[in-house]
Amino acid sequence: MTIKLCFFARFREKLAINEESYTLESTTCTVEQLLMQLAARGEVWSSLFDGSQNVLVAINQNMATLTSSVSDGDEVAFFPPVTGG
Amino acid sequence: MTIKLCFFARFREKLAINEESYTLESTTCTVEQLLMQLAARGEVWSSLFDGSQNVLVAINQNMATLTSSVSDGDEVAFFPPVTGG
Amino acid sequence: MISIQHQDFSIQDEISALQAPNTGAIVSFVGLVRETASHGKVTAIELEYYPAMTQKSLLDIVAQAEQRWPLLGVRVIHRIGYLTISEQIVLVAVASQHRSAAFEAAAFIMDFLKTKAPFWKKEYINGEGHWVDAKEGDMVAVSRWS
Amino acid sequence: MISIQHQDFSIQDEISALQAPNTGAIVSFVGLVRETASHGKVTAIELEYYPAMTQKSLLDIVAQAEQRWPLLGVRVIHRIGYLTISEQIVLVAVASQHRSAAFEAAAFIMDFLKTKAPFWKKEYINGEGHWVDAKEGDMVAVSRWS
Repeated sequence: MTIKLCFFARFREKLAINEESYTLESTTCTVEQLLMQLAARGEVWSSLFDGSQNVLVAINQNMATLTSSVSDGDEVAFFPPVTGG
Repeated sequence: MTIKLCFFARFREKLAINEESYTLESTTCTVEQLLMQLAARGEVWSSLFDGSQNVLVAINQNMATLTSSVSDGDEVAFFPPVTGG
Repeated sequence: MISIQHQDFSIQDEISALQAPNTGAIVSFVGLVRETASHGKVTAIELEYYPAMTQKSLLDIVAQAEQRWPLLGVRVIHRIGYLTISEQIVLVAVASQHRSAAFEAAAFIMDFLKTKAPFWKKEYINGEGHWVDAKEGDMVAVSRWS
Repeated sequence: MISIQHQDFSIQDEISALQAPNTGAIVSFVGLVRETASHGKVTAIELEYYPAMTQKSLLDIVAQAEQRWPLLGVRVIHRIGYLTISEQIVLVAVASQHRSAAFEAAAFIMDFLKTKAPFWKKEYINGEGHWVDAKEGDMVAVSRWS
């Protein structure tokens, strides 16, 4: 399946990327599995997604949890805790 | 002693008076005694000050209670519960 | 800091005047003349006050708020006289570094103003004036701060 | 009801737009760019957001407030981009018949906005940008509504 990944704020800056198209072999996966795959890219990816940082995840613009499942065509966004207002 | 009486809102209207100079024989009295004297004037005075109505009293622009004492030269105001804002 | 006046006010001007480099939050309350009363459709109100006492009473309310919360500025404007539907009656605006102090202090000032400041409201319904009765709920609201 | 925009706003215009014959109370919150940060003097901020999600998230926050309180109108404006000291960042204005609903709903919306709406703030100190860390206190504030 192919999904769209989006990164915001500190994450966007550290990864030097705001979005990418991402293809997985499986037809579905959990947010936790996706985070592990991203962390496995190493270096800055590992530092952001190895569980040491507070990462919020939204699937199709709704907040998700580690056990939420990701499907083909989804937009999955990663960002730090919000600080607006 | 001579004091100044002030009346506001519903009281001012019902009594058809907004202030008056009032002379008492005593050199001091309590708010309660003063209310009784005003009620003793009869008719509308009695209906407002006989204790059946909620009357707020201020002495020299500070809220007073039934036991507060009134002295020569004081400004004593009578009014219903406030309804501004 | 406190004004009792006939003329209307601009909320934007009053709030802008409270802006200082350290101000992070400004909470404001505006009270308006409302059409609905318990006994009919209100077309206007008239506000009476006790000139010698009202200013003093509001200063005291604001001083109490300033003792309870770290405030950077407070503005209170209360109009008097004859006002028609949807006109602004009162403004309470409170500035602070953070929002919780501003929210709480503004609610506190309004609760005290509603029960302690000598203003009286007369509502006009079908051209006839009716003095408004004090609300039980306002006494309950003010008691939560003690 | 909800705007996410670069340009500034007039609090008076927004509050006046909420006035209806039954409106008795309008509570507004304005958040401003504040000079003081934990690690220096802020000269400006930059606000990033998630276009596809932020509007949706604010609509959801407002819908929750409307379920909890009898509101007559809600206006939320959040600015984005580069803002300097004392500039207005956010406006939340809530209209209702009585003041308690307006005060509570405005505080509720701000608490949720601060913890759930996807906005991120970068503070400029001596010309260098620092992403702001989320505040523990904001998580505590939002938890009081559950």
